[in-house]
Parts: sequence; structure tokens; C-alpha cells
Amino acid sequence: MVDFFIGLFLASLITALFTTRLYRLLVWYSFNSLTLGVLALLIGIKIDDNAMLITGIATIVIKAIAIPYFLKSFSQKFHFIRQIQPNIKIQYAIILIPAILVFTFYLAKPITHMIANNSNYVAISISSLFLSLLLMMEHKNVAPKITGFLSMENSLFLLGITATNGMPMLVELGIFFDLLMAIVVINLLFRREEMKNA
Amino acid sequence: MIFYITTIILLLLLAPILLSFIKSLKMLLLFKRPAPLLQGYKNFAKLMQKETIVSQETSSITTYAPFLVLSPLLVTMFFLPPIVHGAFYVSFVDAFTITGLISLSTFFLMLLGLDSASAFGGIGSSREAFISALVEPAMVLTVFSVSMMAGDLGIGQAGVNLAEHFPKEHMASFLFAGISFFILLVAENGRIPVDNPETHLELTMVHEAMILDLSGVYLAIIETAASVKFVIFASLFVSLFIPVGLEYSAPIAILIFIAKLFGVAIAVAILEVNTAKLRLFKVPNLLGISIVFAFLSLITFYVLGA
Amino acid sequence: MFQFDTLSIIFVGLILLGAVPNLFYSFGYLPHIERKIHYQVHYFAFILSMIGVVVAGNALVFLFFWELMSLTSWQLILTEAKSQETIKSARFYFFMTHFGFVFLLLFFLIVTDGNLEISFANMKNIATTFKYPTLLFFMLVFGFLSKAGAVPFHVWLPYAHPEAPSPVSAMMSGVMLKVAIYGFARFLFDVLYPWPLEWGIVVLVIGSISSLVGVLYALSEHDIKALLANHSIENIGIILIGFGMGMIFDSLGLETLSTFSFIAALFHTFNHMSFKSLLFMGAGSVLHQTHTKNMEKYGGLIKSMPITAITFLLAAISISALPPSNGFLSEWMIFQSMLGSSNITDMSLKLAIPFAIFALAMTGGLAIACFVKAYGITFLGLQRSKNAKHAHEVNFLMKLGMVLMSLVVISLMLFTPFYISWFDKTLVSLHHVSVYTKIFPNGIWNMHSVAVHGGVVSPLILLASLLGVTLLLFFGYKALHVKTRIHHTWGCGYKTSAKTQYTATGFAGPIRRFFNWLYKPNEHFHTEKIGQHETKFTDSNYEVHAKPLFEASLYESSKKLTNIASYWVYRLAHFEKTRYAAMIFNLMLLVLFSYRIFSHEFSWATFALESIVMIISIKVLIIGDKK
Amino acid sequence: MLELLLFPAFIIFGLSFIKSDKAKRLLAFVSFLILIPTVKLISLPKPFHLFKDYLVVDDLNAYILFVSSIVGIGVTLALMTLDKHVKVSKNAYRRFYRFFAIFWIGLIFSILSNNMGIYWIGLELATLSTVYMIKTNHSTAAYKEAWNYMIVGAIAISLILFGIILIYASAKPILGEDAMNFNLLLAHAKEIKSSFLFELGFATVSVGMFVKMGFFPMNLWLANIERASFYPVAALFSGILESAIIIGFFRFSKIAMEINYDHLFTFVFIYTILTIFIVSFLIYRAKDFMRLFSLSGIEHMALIALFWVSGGTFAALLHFGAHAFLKPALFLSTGVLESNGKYKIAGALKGYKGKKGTIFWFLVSLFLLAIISLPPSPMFFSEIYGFGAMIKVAKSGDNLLSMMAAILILLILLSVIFYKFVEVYQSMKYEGKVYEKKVYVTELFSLIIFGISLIILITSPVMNYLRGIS
Repeated sequence: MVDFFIGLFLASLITALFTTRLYRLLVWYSFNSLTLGVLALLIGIKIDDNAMLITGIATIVIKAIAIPYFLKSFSQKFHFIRQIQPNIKIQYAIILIPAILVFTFYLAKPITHMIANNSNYVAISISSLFLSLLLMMEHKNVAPKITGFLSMENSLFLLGITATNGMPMLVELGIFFDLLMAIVVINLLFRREEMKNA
Repeated sequence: MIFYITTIILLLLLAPILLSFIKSLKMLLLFKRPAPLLQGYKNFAKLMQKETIVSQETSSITTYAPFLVLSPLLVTMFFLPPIVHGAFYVSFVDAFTITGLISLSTFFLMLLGLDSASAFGGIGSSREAFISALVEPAMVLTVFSVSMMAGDLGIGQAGVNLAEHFPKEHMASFLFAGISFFILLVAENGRIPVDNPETHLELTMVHEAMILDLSGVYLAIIETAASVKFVIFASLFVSLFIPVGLEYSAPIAILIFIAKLFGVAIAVAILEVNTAKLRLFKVPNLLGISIVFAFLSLITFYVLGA
Repeated sequence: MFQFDTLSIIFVGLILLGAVPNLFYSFGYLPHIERKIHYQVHYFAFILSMIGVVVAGNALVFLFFWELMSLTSWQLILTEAKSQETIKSARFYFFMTHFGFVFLLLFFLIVTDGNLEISFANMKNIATTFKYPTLLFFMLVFGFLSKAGAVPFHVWLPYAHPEAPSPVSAMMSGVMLKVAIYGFARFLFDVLYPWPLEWGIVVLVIGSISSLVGVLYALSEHDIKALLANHSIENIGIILIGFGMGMIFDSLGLETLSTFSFIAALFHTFNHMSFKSLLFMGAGSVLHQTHTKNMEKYGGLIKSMPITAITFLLAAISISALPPSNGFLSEWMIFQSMLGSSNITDMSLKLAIPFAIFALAMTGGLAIACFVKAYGITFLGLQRSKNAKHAHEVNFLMKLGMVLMSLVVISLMLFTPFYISWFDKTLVSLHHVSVYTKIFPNGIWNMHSVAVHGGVVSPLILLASLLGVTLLLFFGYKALHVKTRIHHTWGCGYKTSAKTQYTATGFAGPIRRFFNWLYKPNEHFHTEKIGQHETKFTDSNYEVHAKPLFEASLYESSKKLTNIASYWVYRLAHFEKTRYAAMIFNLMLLVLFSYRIFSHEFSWATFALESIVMIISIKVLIIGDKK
Repeated sequence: MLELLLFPAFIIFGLSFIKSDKAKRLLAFVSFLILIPTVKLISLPKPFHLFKDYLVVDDLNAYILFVSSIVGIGVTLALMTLDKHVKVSKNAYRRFYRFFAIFWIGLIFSILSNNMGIYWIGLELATLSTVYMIKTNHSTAAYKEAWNYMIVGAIAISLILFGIILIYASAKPILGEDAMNFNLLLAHAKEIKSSFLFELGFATVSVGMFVKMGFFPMNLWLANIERASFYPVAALFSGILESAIIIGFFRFSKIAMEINYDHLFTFVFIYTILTIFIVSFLIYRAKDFMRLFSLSGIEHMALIALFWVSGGTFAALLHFGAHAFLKPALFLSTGVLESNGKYKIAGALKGYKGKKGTIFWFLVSLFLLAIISLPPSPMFFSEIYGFGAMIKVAKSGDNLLSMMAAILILLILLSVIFYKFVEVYQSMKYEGKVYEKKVYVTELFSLIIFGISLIILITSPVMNYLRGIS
């Protein structure tokens, strides 16, 4: 079951890479976060860890619902360009994405002695990190870049959840706090610009 | 001691005669009427009676330099090797000092040339500087090589040593050093093919150009310096490279020595008659030969001797 | 922290001998300087830092004062920074000192194991265990000889020294270069002691080349201070020849000869300090009066500046190594030590040393030519410019400085045995045998070479006899009461004027032409002809500039290289503006990949794979397609 | 104690909402308060548990926090006359202080933390607040750079967190939830079974930090940002924010040393040499003060990192202190230097009249010369000790010659930088035309503070204190 959701996570990220519309990108991001939340819940139930459950719920509430919503409202408020064209050729991307996956599995092969005892989780996390970077570099506009940054955050969480069975509660809450702070700052950044234009 | 002083006086007296001798020999060889042998003395006496004309463009250097040109050479006279067996000689001065003293004399001569503010003085000094700069290494190397063979760097001791134990096993080195030294003798004394002491043509002058503005006693001093320099070189050459005749009794030895000096003069004269003066920029070729021979002499000494 | 052994003390002595006359001169020079406080602060700090270097007892203190010395001297060059030229040369100087410092730092770090406060003796223990002592030796060579101005690290010297105010030029050329020699000696003796034969040969070769190159470029200079600076290169070369001979003899076990050579080197160090300071002071006085460094604008200054002229003449004789000056004595000693090479059994080495003799002799000959030029063109003849006509003798303090410095020169000439006994003690303290009794076996009158069949010289007798004969001649002349008439110089019927004199360029002409292959000079010949005549002209101008070979080849090319490298780096760096995400992506890829293959299991195949992947990825993601 | 530390920040935060002219001055003086608790921290017995196991004070972070607070004070002092040199709105001032308060809180957490997670949270907080500080300058360039910083900074920060989680994953099997505790991790580093996982994590963390500090290949982004923002912000960046990052690097590398020293050293060595290679040539081409100083800041950070991993703890800390004082001082003086005719290097040190002017140019030239480690700058000593440590490592290793060659190359690259700085200094002092320029007391005062701190840095008690930190 866990593996299934991890697969879903990766799949949604890859799909996001090929998206050309901003809203659809946000949808995929939202879906991506949702799978992450579900994963947290699943693992939390399995190892009977309340902290994980809280993380899972917070993920779903903040990342899958609140942040995409905010971003969408920003985009309406500040008139983003919604047509987003990846500037890495699709031919390259097709080769690149499997190559990244192969590479990360190769990379993770020597890893031993883990809590979850499965180095593939690390591999998938790293590859999703790379894919998020890919997402950032294939777009010139700010909005997809922010989405890329947020997916990076997701891939961290994926690592945190699957490979380590959750980080200390305090740290996770702190990370959420910072995420919100980031959203506030992004908002402020946009607003200044708008004020100036007005 | 008596021989020592005699030698010095003898050399001083011989100096003008030797130059006049070369001149007259050359004239003879060129089928001209030769000048008398005592022409040098006559010139000297004439100049001593003349008034001195000092250029107003010159400075105190012109006033003092002629003495400084002559005095190092006179001092050198005291340091020459003995010509008679067992005679006193100065042991505390070596070959480097002698080359240094000669350079000192040249140094002031060149300053003298520049002091007159004329173009000629500059020409002469510049050329002299050029030639003596190239003479220096050849000189040092030759001296080095000879001192090796003689077993002493002190010039007096070297002369004695060579006379007593002639280094037959180093004949090749000895010969090379001799050739090198002879070229130096020609170059340092401004003889053809390096310089022509008889013309006053700006293309060829070196020594004469520097002293063009001197007259009277000053000129006499400089002329004396030139002849003394020649006699020093000639006597060095004969003592070091033809070290024979010392074992005879004193009068005979002195006669042999004088004969050797005249022999050198004859050689110079014959050379002068048979060669043309070299262009200034060909002079390094000649001096180069001298340097190469000096090197060769040293190397053969090392390779064959040691 | 500080140590005062004999070596340090004699260098303190050297600095003081150089600094005290300079102090007077400097005060006399002061009204000429605009930024007085700046100048004085740095001037005194400079002197102090030099003393600090020579008495430093550990590496940290040494390096501290060393850098302070560079810093203050750099600021002193900038005291009168009016022209771009000064700024450029100051920069060049400072860079070169830093370049040397890099090697020194590396040297000290290696021989101290990072703990810079240990004593020199402890350094030796560490140095002996170090695997590559030759590396250490070369660091010393690079570090100290770049400061001392030996070839090929000499290029800065003719630029930097002339630009400083004259007292400082005197100080830098006369004293600072010696501090570098001190450092070289100190660490060769104290830290790297048993020297392989090759080291001595390296020093000897550097010395020979430096002496020749220095004097050759000095000849082609028209800038009087640059000429003197080039002569510093030459003299450093001579010192190094002595030093190198000492090292060679030491490694061959010829102890007395070794000591003798080192004494010769030290003696020449002192002599060079004295006469070079004096020359720079004289040049400074001339510059002070004529406001130009160009020798072609001088002439006839002996009439208006007699004291300067006489002291300059004394120094010129000394630097030309003419007897009976102190310069002659030290050069004589160096020659004698080279004659000692006949004791060497190694045939190839024995055959090689005559080349060094040749270089030294050639240097001596050219130095005479050069100083006849410098002295003759500057002080003799007619004034070549208005400024030279209006020149008059400098103020009292400057004169006093020069006179004091000439006293130092004369003292070195007269009290040679005393100085040599001092140097002898130094070498004894550095675990060499004493040779004083061999040099002066019977009294102070005769100075003997320690080599077998070596020569003898008696400086005092020589001096006395020269003086005596000259005075005799002079008074004889006076007694004759010759009638004297004053008249013009004969100019072939033309009027004698400043313009018809020989110029400095002309004077050096034959030698320059002979060494044309080395100078590769840049000649400008310009004539305004009258009509179609070949020989008649109204105006003619000839200029020649020799750009030093080393500068053209070594320095300009490295500068070019830096420019090219920086250009490409700059271009590459600008990718990050637009492609930062791709950059980080590739970086991550590279780092993780490398960790994987290098730290986990290494095989060339995977390494090759990594390289290929990285190249493709960089090409695709960062560089992109050409538009 | 924690309250005391955070208290000034809260006051500043509160005061920044008052819309009054007096607030500006008041804020500057309130910011002096941040020094008091940090002084207290130094005198406390170590290790001092500030907040359970999460915030622990030891000699190292007390020193770094102290240095940072001095820098903070200097920067706020210079800020008072910012409007005399550049156009800046009053609101911008208050906003600056508001975010400065947040920044300071984040900084305290990250510097004092004994927990990787807390460290990261503090760092992120500080980073995000600086994003906004860039924006106080209302120019298009600043806007663009703020976004740039937001995104690149976010990537870097995310990488750090990613690495932290990897490290956590590697240590969790032996330490459980405490695997985030630096001290515990250090103590049990040898027991970590999957060293490869740890190293992956460490590599990721380091890459994140290096990117954040502007190492290879991201060398220009910081420079561009500092160019676009006001100079006090640039000073904060180079003086304080980087100290928060470098302390993290100190702690992580300390653990990595225990795991596998060779790997760590090779990695950092190659990386920093690459960085310095690029930076030195960029400096060689730099044409304005901001870029010049910012690039040289990168160079110094690289050196600090290198010294630290070579075992030259003392050298690294001394260098760090010197850098933290010198760079902000130079950035602050840039404001004055550039106030007439931007970007002009030639003659920048000319035209200062009066006592204030003289002190100003004198101090600036001292700082400029100190940054290229001429004695008696602390950098002179730190570089000597640092390179000494490197030589020691080289000697103990197998490939001495290649190490020596690398160190030599490094030193030659530093000489290139040296050359450029000498050129810049000479050009500032001796070239160009003279314009009348003004200096204000507060700026001068802040420069003097930095100057005095530098002198204090080389006094023996401080040196001994630094030597005591292991």
C-alpha cells in the first residue's frame, strides 16, 4: 500500500513536469501533496505514531488544500501568465527523467542499515528532488518555480516520512511554520510589485 | 733590490723608445724614411715646454684625470716580474690587481674623453668602453689559466716559477694563453687592427679621440701613459710566455730581456703592416678569438693536466 | 621571539650603516615631499621592520616584519604617486613581493609543522625529516631571491626603485635587498644545512645570469635611477656567485674555501650597500635639482654640484670594482674563491666554473663602461637642458648624508681586515671554520686568498702608493709652473655646444649593437629632410628602448594568460544568471555521483560513465543549443 | 536566558510599527540591546542548556553570536544615515527593522541550536526575512534579485534540509529521535552503520550551504543581490547570515570528520579550490565595490571552510571573526564611497575633508589592506595558521606532492586576488578626480566599532579563547 502511494507521488510529479497550464500544475501539486499526506497517515498508523498522524493531516490541510488555493488566488490577483511552456525539449525530458531514476537507484544501492530497511525510498526521494529541480529549471516564470520549490519541500517530506519514519515533532512543525512564512513573503513580494505598478 | 730598481728605470726609459721603434720599423717596411728611435723623447721634451690649453667647457676632471691615468700604470711598473734570477720582486700583488689598475687608468681616460664636451671625446670613450668591456673577460681567463700553470697568481712569483720550471706538459694550454694574451696586448694598446694610433680620422680613432683636446704637459703625460702601458704589457708577455734567459748572469739576462721586448715590438709592427684596421663592430670577433683561446687554454689545462 | 646571534648582528650593523646617513639625507630631502607625515611614518616603520626581520627569532615574527617591510616600502613608493607609471610600478612591486611571500609562507609552514613559534633549531629537525628538501630549497630561492631581485624575478626592480623618493630608493636598493640575502643565508644555514652539490650550482647559475643581465640592461637605460636599479640586479648576482661558490665548496668538503667564499659574499653585500646607497643619493640629488630622471637632460653638473659629483665618483669607482676601492676587494675575493675551483675533483663542475668567471669578468668590464657613461653623461661636459644649467648644490643635510655614506665606503676600504674578522666570526657561529688567520697571516697589510696558488692583494699599500704617485705627479706638475690658457674645446671649426656632445644613448651604442640579439630594441628614427637631399635635414630624432626580454616573455605572457582565463571564467559564471536551477541540478548530480563512485567503489568504467553523463547533462541543461 | 536573548528582537519588532520619525533613532539604539545578552552568554559556564537539549550554548556558538551581534549593531548604526546617501522611504526603514527582528530571532535559533532541525528552522527564518530586506530598495533590479534570492535560497535551504534528513536517517537506527542532536551525533558518530548514507547526507547539506554562501558554481548570485540591495543589507548578508551557515558547516563537518576524514577533506578541498579558482578570476574582472567585496567574501568563506576541515580550528575561527568584522565594515563604507557617482573606483578615497573625512579614508584603507591579509590584520595570522594546518594534513597523508601543488595553486590564486585589491586600492587613492564627499558621524562610529573589534580580536585573551574552542 505504501509503495503504491509512493508510486503515485512520483507519477504525479512526473506528470507535473509535462504540464503546460498553471492551474493544472497546481492541481498536480495538490495531488502530489495529498499522496504525501496519505503516506504519512498510513505509516503513522502502521508504526502507531501520533506525530506522524498530525504531520499527515497538516500536510493534507496545508499543502494539498491551502497552498494551492493561495497560489491560485495570487495568480488571479496578480494576473499571472497561465500559459507555461517548458523550455526543455520534450525529447530531452523523455530521456532525462528515466535517466534520473536509474541514477538515483544506482546511487542508493550501497545504502544499508536503515530504519525502514528499504533504500529504494531514499532513491525515490532523491529522484523526486531532482525532478523538482527539473521543474524549476524548465520554466522561466515565477509561479512554476514556486511550485517547483514546494515540490522540493514535498520530496523532503517523502524522505522524512518513508526513510526515517518521521522526524521529531518540533522540527516538523517548525518546517511547516517556515513554509507558511515563505508563502507570506511570496505574497509580500508580489504585493510590492503590484503597488509599484499601480 | 738594485736589480728591481734598475728594471723599473730601464722599462721607463725603454717605453718611448719601443713605440718609436715600432713606428720606424713600420715605416721601414713600407719603404719610407724611418723616424729616429728617440722620437718619443723629442716629442716629450717638446710637449713639456708648451703651454697647456684648457678648454673652458671642461671641469676639474680634466685637471686631475691625466695624473690618475698615469699613476696606476706607474704603480703597476713596480709589480712586474723580475728579469734577473734572484732579483727582488713584489710578492703581495697578484694579476687581478694589475688588471684592475689598468682598468682604473682606462676609466679615467674615458672620463677625460667625456669631459671635453666634444663629439670626439664621446666617440673615443664609447669605443674604448666597448673594447675594454670585452677585453676584461679574456684578460681574467688568461690570467687564471696562466696562474694555474705557473702555480701562483702573484704575477712576480708566477714569472719566477715559469722561468724555473717551465710547464712542458702544458705546452698546448700555454700556447693558447699566449695567443690570447697577444691579442689583448694589441687591443689594449690601441694598435692596428683594433685602433690606429697614427690617424686622426673620426672613423678610426679610439685612443686619439679621447685625448684630442689635451695639449702640452697633459698630452705628454697621456702619451707617456700609453707608452708605459705598452711596455707593461710587453714585459708581462715576455716574462710569462717567453720565460727564458733568467738563469744567466745579470747583464746578459737584462740584455736578453730587452731583446725579447724588441722582439714583441717587431711582432706588433709586422702585424700592423700586414693587416688593415678592423671596423669597430668587427673588433669583437678578434676579442672573441681571444676569449675562446683563453677558455681553450683553461680547458686543455684541466683535461690534460689534472 | 628575537635572537641576536652574530649573523643577525652584522645585518643589524649593515642596516644601521645604511640607515644613519640615509636619515640625514632623508631629512634634507623632506621639504621636497608633499605628504610628509605619510612619508615619515612609513620611512621609520620601514627601517624598523628591516631590523625586525633580521633579529626575528621565529617564523611568525619573521614573516610579520617581512610583510611589514613590503607594506611600508610599497607605501613609500607611492609617496609621490603622481603618474600612472608610479602607480603601476608600485602595484607590480607589491605583487611581486607577495608572490615571494607565498613561497616563504609555504616554506615556513612546512618546516614548522604549522607551529610558527618554534625556534630555527627546531625547524631544522623538522626539515631533515621532510622528504623533499630540494622543494624547500626552491621555495627559499623563489621567496627570497624574488625579493632580492635575482633573474628571473628581477623585472620589478628597475620599475619600483626609481619611482620611490630618492632616500627610499637608496634604502631599498642598498639595504632591503640585503635583508632578502640575510633571509636566504639564514635559512640555508640554520634550517637546510647539509646542502647537496646541485643547490650551490643553482645559486651560482642564478648569480652569473643575474650579474650579466643586470649590467646589460643597465647599459641600455637612460633613466639614471633605473640604471642604478639594474645595477642592483648585477650586484645581487655577484653576491650570489660568492654564495653559490661557498655552497659548492661546502658540499665538496672544502671548508676553508667555503668560508672564504661566504666572507666574500658578505663583504660584497656590505660594499654594495654602501656604494649603491651613495649612488642613489647622488642620483637623488641630481634629480632634486634637475627634476628629471632622464640622463640625456643632464650634463656638466660637476661644476654646480661638486660634493655630489665627488661622492658619486667615489661610488662609481667602487661599484666598477676598480682598485683600491672596497668594491674591488670583494670582487677580488670572489674571483679568488672561483680560482679555488681548481681544487675540485669533479671534472664537469671544474670545467663549468670558468663560465661563471667569464660572466663575472664580463660584468666587471661592462660595469666600468656603464659607470663611465653614468658619470660622464651626468656630471661632465656641457649642460644638456635648462634645468641642468640652473642646478646648484643640494642642501646641507643631503650633502651630509652623502658625505657620511662616502665615509662608510671609505671605511669599508680602509678597515677591510676588521670587517673580515667580523664576517669570519659570523661564519664560525654558523659552524664553519675560521679563515681569518689565513686571509691575514701576517698583519693587516696583505690579504691572501685561501686557495692553493691563490693571489695576494694589499689594499692599504695599493692605496698609499696610488695616492703617493698621483700626488707626486701632481705636485711635479705644479712645480713646473706651466702656463695655462683657457679656450674653447675644439669642435672641428664648429661652435662647441651641448647638442654636439655624445649622448647616453650614443655612448652605449656599440655595446647595444653588439648585444642586439638580446635587447631586441625598439628603435625610432625620424628625420625631417630638406627637399630631396639624402644627407641634409633640419631635424632628426633617434630613440631606442629595450624592453627586457624576461618581461616580454615571462611576465606579459602570464598576464595574458590570466586575462584569457578570467575572460572565460567570467563568461561561464554568467550562465548562473539564467540557469541557476540547472547549475544546482548538475552540481548535485556531480557531487552525489562522485561520492558514489569515489567513496563507495571505484572503477574507471564508472568514472568514465560519470564524465560522459556530466558532459551531456551540462551541454543539454546549461549551455543549451546555439541560437 | 532565552527570553533575554529574544527580548530585544521583540522590542524592535514592536517599535517598528510606530509611525514616527523618532522611532528611527530609537530603533537604532534599541538594537544595542542585542549585545548585552550575548556578552552574558560568553561568561556563562559551558555548556549551558538554554532550552532543554535543543539550544545549548558552548564556546563556539557564543563567540559566533557575539561577533554577529557586534556586526548587527554596526549595521544598524550605519543605517541611520542611509537616507543621506540613497533614496529610501520612511516605511522602508521600519520594515527593515521589522524584518531585522525576525532575522535576529532566526539567527539566535540557528546559531545556538544543538539540533539539526532547529538549526534549519532558524536558518530558513533568517533567510526568508532577508528576502524582504532586499526589497526595501524599490528598484527593478532589487525586485528581480529578491525573487532570485527567494528561489535560489529556497533551493539551497531545501537541499540542506534534505541532507539533514538523510543524516537523520543514517543515525536514527542507533539514536532514535535524538539523532538530530549535534552533540549526541558527534559522540556516536563512529557507531553509524551506514556511513555512505551519512556521507550522501553530508554532501547534500554541504552543497546546500555552499550554494548559499556563493561557492562554485553559484558565485555571482550573491554579488548581484548585494549590488541591487542597500548596502546595510549587503553588510548583514556577509556579516551575519553567512555566520549562521558557517557554524552549521562547522558542526556537520565535525561529525563527518569522525565518519571518514579523507572523504570529507578531499571533497571540501576540491570544492573550495574550484571556488577560489573561479572567484579569483571573477575578482580580477570585478569593476565595482559591491561585487568585489562580495566575491572576496566568498573567497574568505571558502578559506574558512578549508581551514576548518584541515583541523585549523583556531585559524578558521580567527579568520571568521576577521571576515565578519571586515566585510560589513567595507560594505558600509561602500555606501559612502559610492554616494557620488556610482561604481567609480578611481579616486574613491579622495576628497574627504576634515577630521571625519581623514578618519574615514584612513579606516577604509586599513580595512582594504587588512582584507588581503597584510600584517597586522588578524587575517594575516589566521591565514598563516590555516595554511599551516593544511600543510600538516598534507604531511600526514600519502600524496604529499600533489597536496603541495594544490596548496601552491591556491596561494597563487590568492595572489591574483591580492593583485586586484592592490590595484583597486591604488586606484582609489591615487587616480581619478577629486569630488567633495561627506561622511556622517554614525557611519564613522560604526566603522570605528569594527576597527576596535578587529584589534581586540588579536589580543591574547581572545586568541586564547579561540584556541580553547575545539
